[in-house]
Amino acid sequence: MLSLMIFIPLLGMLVVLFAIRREQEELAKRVTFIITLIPLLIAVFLFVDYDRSAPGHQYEEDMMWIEAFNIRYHVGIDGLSVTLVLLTALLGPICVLASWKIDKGIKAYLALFLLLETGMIGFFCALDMFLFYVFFELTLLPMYFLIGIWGGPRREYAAIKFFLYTLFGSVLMLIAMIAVYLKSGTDDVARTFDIPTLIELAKTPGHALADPTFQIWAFLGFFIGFAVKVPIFPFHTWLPDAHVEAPTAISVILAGILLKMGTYGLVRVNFAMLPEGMDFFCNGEGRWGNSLAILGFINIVYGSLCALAQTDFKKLVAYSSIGHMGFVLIGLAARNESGLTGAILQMFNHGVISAMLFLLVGVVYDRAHHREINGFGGLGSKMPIYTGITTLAFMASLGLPGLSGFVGEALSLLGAYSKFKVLTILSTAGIVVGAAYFLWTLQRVFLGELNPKYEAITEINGREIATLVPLGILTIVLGIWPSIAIDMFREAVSLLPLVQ
Amino acid sequence: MTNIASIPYFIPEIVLVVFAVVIILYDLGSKKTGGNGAAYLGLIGLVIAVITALVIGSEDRSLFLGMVRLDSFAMFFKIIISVATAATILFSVRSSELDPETKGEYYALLLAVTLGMYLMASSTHLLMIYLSLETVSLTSYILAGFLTHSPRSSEAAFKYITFGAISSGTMLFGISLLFGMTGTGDIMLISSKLGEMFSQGNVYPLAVLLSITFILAGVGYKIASVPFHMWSPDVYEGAPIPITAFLSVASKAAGFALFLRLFYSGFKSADASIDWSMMLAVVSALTMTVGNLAALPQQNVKRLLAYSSISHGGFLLMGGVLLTSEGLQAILIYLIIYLFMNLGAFFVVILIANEVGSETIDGYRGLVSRAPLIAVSMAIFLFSLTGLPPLAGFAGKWILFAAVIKEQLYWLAVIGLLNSVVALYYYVRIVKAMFLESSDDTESLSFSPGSLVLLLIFVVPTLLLGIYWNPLYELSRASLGKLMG
Amino acid sequence: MELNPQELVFYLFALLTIASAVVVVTIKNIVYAAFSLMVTLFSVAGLYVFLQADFLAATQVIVYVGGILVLILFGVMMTSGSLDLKLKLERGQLFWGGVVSLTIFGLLLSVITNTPQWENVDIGASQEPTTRKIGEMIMKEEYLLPFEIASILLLVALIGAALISRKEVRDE
Amino acid sequence: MSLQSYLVISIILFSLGIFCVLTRRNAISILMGIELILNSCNLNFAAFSRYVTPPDDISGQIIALFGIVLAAAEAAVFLAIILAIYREFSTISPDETDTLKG
Amino acid sequence: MPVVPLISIILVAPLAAFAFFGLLSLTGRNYARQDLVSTAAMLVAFVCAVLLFTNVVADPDKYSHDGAEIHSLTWLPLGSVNFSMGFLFDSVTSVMLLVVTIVSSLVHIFSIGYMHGDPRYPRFFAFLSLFSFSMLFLVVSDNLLGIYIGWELVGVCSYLLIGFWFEQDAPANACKKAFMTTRVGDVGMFIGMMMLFTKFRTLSLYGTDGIFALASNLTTADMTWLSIAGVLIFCGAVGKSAQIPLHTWLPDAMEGPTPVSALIHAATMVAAGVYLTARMFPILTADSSLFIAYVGAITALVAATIAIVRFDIKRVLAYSTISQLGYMMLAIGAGSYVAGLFHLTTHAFFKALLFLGSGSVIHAFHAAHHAHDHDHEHDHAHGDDHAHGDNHAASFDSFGIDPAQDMRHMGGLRHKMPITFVTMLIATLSIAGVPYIFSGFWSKDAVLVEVLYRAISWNSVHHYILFSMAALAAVITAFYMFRLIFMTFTGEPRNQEMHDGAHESPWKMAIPLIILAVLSFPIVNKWSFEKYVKQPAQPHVHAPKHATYDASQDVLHAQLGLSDAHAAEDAHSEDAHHDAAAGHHNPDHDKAHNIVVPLSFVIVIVGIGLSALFYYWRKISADAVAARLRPIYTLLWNKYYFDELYDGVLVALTVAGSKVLGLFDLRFIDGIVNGVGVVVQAGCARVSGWFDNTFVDGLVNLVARITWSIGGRVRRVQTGMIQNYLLAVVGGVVLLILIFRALF
Repeated sequence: MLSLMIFIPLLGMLVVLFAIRREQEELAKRVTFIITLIPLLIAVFLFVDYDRSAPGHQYEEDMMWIEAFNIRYHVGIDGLSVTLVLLTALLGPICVLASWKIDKGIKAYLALFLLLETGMIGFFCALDMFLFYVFFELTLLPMYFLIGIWGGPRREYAAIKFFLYTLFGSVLMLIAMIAVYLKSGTDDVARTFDIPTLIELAKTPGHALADPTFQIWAFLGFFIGFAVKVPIFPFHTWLPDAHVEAPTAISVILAGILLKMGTYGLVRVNFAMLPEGMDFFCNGEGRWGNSLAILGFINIVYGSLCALAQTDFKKLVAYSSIGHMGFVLIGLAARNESGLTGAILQMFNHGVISAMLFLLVGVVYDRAHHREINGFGGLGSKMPIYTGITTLAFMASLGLPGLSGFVGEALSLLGAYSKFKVLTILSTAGIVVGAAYFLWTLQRVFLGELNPKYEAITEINGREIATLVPLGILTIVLGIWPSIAIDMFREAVSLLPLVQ
Repeated sequence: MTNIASIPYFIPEIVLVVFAVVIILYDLGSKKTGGNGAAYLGLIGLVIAVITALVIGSEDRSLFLGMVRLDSFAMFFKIIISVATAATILFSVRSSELDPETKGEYYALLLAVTLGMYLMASSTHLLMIYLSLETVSLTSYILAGFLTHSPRSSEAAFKYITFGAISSGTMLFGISLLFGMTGTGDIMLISSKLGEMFSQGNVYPLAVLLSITFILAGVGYKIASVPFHMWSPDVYEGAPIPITAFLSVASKAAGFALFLRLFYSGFKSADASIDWSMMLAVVSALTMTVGNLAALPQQNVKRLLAYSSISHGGFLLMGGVLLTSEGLQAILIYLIIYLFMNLGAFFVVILIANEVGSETIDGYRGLVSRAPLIAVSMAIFLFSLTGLPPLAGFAGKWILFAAVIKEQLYWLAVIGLLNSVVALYYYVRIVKAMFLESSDDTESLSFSPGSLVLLLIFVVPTLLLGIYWNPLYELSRASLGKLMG
Repeated sequence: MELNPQELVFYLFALLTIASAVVVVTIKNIVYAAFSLMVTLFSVAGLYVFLQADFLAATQVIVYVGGILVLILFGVMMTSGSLDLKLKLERGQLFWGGVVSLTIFGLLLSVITNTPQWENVDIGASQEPTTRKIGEMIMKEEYLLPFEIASILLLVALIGAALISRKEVRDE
Repeated sequence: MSLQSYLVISIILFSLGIFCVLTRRNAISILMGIELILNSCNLNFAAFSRYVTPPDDISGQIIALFGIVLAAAEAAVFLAIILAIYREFSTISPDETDTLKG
Repeated sequence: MPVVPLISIILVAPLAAFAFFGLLSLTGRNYARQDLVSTAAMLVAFVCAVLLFTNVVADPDKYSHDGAEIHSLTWLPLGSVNFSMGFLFDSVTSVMLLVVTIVSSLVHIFSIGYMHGDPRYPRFFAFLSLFSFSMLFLVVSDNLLGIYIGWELVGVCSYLLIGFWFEQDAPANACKKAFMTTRVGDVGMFIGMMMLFTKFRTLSLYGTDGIFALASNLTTADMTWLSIAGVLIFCGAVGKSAQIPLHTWLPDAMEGPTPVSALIHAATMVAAGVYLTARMFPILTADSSLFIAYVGAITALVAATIAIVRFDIKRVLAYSTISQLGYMMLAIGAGSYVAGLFHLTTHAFFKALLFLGSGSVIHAFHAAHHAHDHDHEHDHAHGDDHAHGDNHAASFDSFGIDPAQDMRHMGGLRHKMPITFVTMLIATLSIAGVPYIFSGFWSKDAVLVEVLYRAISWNSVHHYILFSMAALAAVITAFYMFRLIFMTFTGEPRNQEMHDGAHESPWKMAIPLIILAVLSFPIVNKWSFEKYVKQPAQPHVHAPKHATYDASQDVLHAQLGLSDAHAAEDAHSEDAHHDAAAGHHNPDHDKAHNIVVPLSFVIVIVGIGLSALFYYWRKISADAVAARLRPIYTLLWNKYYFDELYDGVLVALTVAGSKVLGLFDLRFIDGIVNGVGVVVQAGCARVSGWFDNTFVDGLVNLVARITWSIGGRVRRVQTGMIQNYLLAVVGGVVLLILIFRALF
């Protein structure tokens, strides 16, 4: 089941590449759309069928891959991954729809997109560390090309920057990963990459993996790898560039999924597997005890302030992502139920909301061919539906209760407050600033007198609405009844080494 | 084993010599007709040599009264070298650089250099080592300067030979000192003598250090490690592209074979007083860093790949640092993978040089629209060279780093991996030119089906070995044989 | 200090070797350098005689003086067309070259004086002329393979040198 | 006439050879430097053969013999290449054959 | 009557009305009669609210205690910690439901007339519905999280409705300012919630493991903590109820349509802050109570003084609202929950009436305006008078005020608009506190009595001061409210053109006025209110004379106090606030009452008399007094420079920051004028944006550049000259040897 979901896009890539002629652009788009629906169906099925009360992984598939290093093809999902898989699968068809207007080399675009989807779904399903890393890296290549070929004017710079940053992070992660592998056994006792096994070993007193010093270093290695992806200050500067230059659908994927890969990794590896390392950086004591929370705080405030300074619509949204990922971090740092639940929920919700935001930016960019916030004005009267949806998305993003963004943020902060009082209070500044930049943007773009240049601007069309509505519904539904999501991963959270 | 008894086990080498001579004779006879007969003869010779080698097997034997050794380690390298030579022959056939009139000698020389490399992989006597090294070197000088009417080629040959002569002279001096201390040229005996000397304290460590470092100069220049690397960018740039490919792969592989044999079975016993590991680690770190940094600003793709191959030499050396079987295995595996990806990249360079007539990055602009298959293949090779999963380069990198980290050389691993980030940057410059930029010239390029098939021969392993590389591991373990004692 | 004639001759050769080598390295005129090299090579051959390596000495004279030196002189002549034979010396390179060479010399001196294997070695008994023995070792014993390989090497060098020189012929 | 006296000559030759190779601005002089180096090596082998190895073991001498042969081969190729250089660049100064760099 | 279904209907009805609109909009169409949908929904809600009220009437004993009936279910089950959501039903809720549904229904009806012809007519009603839903949700929530959710939702609705006419800059600015300012307060509230949650592991208020029960067990050691938490929660109320210093948004919010001002910015949303403070009553400590009381009193006085000099009819009312909200806060801070809520209720009706009345006037004037072919939209595009920062007399002219709202254009309207005049007069009499006949008297009297009673019984200087401020504010209130009436309805028309065009509003607008006028009489009277609403215990407030804190008594109190307020009263009969709820048999209380009632007469007479002297009989020239008292007048005119203070600090900061950065930009100054708060953040943000680009990115780029330049250097080593290479080789060998010789 999982393998099917992972590799169908890959198969689809081959179909698109080899079975469709270059001229048949419409066909290619339709085929891709249908292909991306399959993982979505599977993901929905998994979401429904997943046994919420059982802890641990389900739908596992496990077989030997590379015997020499005891590398296995081991996939499985728990509640945490299933939500993210669902998000990925959902954004798949939406992004294909959002890419409908691309006119240059659509076949290659779609093929790369499908490859990307395989990487992302695979990453969330992988239970073997090696496999995990392979999928992690697998997303790099298509992303590079997707930004680099189909991006904006500074696409080359943005693409290589993204690539270099991520690779930088992942090589450190590679070292940590190898070290963990080597420590997991000896020449006599088989070593392993199996994540569940490693988690158990790391808890076993006296085992080499449980050594705090080792865990701290390993933690750092993994952390930097994921931090670049999240991105955590000061590794974040690739993000505004990449987001701004990427085509709309790719920004959606970047913000919606790729950033989550970082935080997912933090939960899966740093949190679950390296509790001692985590403890060192999050226990609130000693020189390093506040590190993670401080980073979260910086992300929140710094990202928000930067967002406020932007005049490029897309860049603003990009920086807002940095801010919002800060809530995830600070929630993780809290290491308690509400913090962690909040963090995970925020991951999912931010995926949905930021996807909406980027889609919305794309809509207006398609019409006005620029994104300068000050260059609009008064669009509210010409594009009421668009304005309405944007307002919804903005409100969700600035954490309006009743919409999904709030629950994650609030839980993260509630959880964090019990550990890091001052930092959490300072972080709430992000809530105010968040409101400030969104409202200011709303004002500059939609309110006020209509900019005469846009007298003839057209309202959002059906296809675009179709990409936004599912996300909007999710935003509202999860805002009202977040338990739908929380039920999924409550057991998964309870298995993590929580500290009350 | 006596001389006469050894001959049956020496058939592959003899085959090479015979075919070299046959090619020259054939060439004399068919001077006017041109064609690629000589090339195919060379290929046949190689195939026969490999087949006979496989038939003979790799049971551990010392041949010619201890001059050379037939073991699985040598066998491994012989096959690698043969594949590289075969590829070079095929490349040469498709290269428009070479003068068809002198192709006969060219292929004969290629077989001769292959013979030299075979011997490098199997020599166990200092004299044989020097001889085989010189055979390879002299032939390489000639091959590098093979192009008529090309100042670059002549300059390359000149620099190569000057550099090579000094290095091998230094090496010979080192050999003489070692001979003077131990009274023998057999590296096994040297090993035991050195061990004896060190254990008795009857030794002047500087003398050992100095002589081995001098010998390292000869080996280091073959594998282009810092500070013996400086010839390689110039020579790679000036030499005909097939030869560049050949030098970057086969010559390097042979150099590593020699290096490993010397250090693993010869000098290891001198380990007691001198931290070879540290020395090699420093050299390795320097090599990859220098190679990568210098590659950054290059515009000429050949030169860029030259620097990249220097840095890959550094990577490989990292495995040699450890003096453990994991490290050795990693080198062997990396070599196989490197063989495919690097040769593949050079083949693309040849094709582009033929069709576009340019060796600079600018010549690759917009390649994806002109020749998508070539561009995609090149991207695969380059990303594999960077070491990105799921390409073969990653598997190689992975095994190497696993070995390094196992020995707790974290600093080396960090340097190595940071280097791979730097490497990404310059590889991506080519990718960028191919995919992200557009050229004024948009007509699509056509390539012969043969070229494309040949390209696939390199692409497929680069992809497959990234996904499943267990067999490589098994093969490398088998190839280590008794080398580690 | 009493010197026996044998030693006197030895030191004469030694001095000659070194002095002529110094000339090779320093003299500006390349033709003089070539001739000075000839003296060095002869003296080294003389030293071989003192080491009771008669065959080696003969080979040295024949191959070096008869072959290599002639080649070098040919080279000098053939490349003298536009080249001023005066050698240029560049200061930085000269300085660093000197430093490096001296350092190497120092290191090597330290090595030869300190290596225990080379201290107070007895000089072996006078040997038979070595020619026969060398022949046997090369043709029958362990040096057969190197001999064969060397012959291939020479062949390759021959072909190669011809090939590269032949370019010139085709040029015209 | 101890072993050391031969070795001293040898290392002086070697150092001079290195110096020659590094400093002379003429390809042929470089070749001469290389010959000095090779001679020093051969002298070493011959000396060790006489002093260190057993009297009936003359392998040192044989190695020196091979050294001479190889030197000859190398010199031949070297000179051929020098001629080629001269043809292309009209000079044999190593300083001026520097089109490949960077 | 079943509580849960009825509350559900109350919530669902307006929400459905909004959802109907929202879903339909996606197709690009609107239902033209959204007004009927929304109004019907509101009437349904009203009916349900009335039905629910019968429960209270039927069983006052049960429902008069706060948190009487709770129906909650788990909303966020996290495992060991759970967040629940639920309905709370008690007399306070019931009263609030009634108030909200009544006012909302009437505003809906009024809007049918008032908003007629607006291009976004359906949208207006949809937003009203959404607001009503949010407000009702806030009121019925049984836990802090739910209150917070409703809290923010009403904020958003307020944002949407203030900015309803977003094409003009003033509403666009005002809505943002409103949202931002209240959000600052909300963050405080959220921090307070975090504190409570961390301590008690729950956000539920009632029940044995609710916050109140757990908080009552706290000891003296925790009092500071609890005070801080209380003040932080109160911060939310400061923002929402426009208390000083976060009051500046409310006058600006008058840029919204007048019905919105009536509903949101007079009757309901701004009162939510009072409601919240009242709900949190049991955890207020002596310190936090005093803080609240002072904030309330200062707000009441300051806002009243500002109102004196306004000419914009809606702004006068806005400041009046702020002032009255201050009264409510004062009451709660002074320990009288009942008085606060009572004033809330009465105020909701008469202030809604005032706004609707003013809306009626504005409507009339707009109509007139249109008749004279003026484009009002253009004229009041710069309604935000503070933004210009002019404080000299010349600019006191009509500059910046919508002529249709400028009282100086009005006068003599009583004949033209009799219904409006009469109903507004009633409301004014009520707010001025004309004794006995009007509800406003009763509630204001209650507040004053309670404050004075605390002062007397605790002999507290603080409360004497608070009382004086409140009394003074009452005088001023009477003064400026009658100023409004006199300037608008009496005398001669000052702008004949507009006057001629004005006419009485249609019945759709008149009926709500009349109904509200009726409600401004003491229909809601003190005795009935006190019968149904009982004050909860405040375990941590003690009269100052109990200097030594008796912990054991406190525990007892806590155990009894929450289960049975009466028992608590017995246990602490000295605790004055219980007496207020129980009756008037306390001598101190009677004393206070005896002082306040006569005082009220004085207040009303002085206030109205002065006003009449100035504006009716015109015995004193207001301009002359203004000229005499120029500094004070200027101060008041500029609203104590609050906006300028905020802006000025920001300007200074921004300019300094910009200079440091060398990024000084004229647009900053323009930007600063655009709005409070946003600009300084923009300044900081630009700094950090710059920092991001220059420093963080720069650092990385620097690394890249260094790498690159090393690459270049390494490359330059490759000179192309072979002897350099040779030197490197030989030198390298030597170096290697030397290094390793040295090291090993």
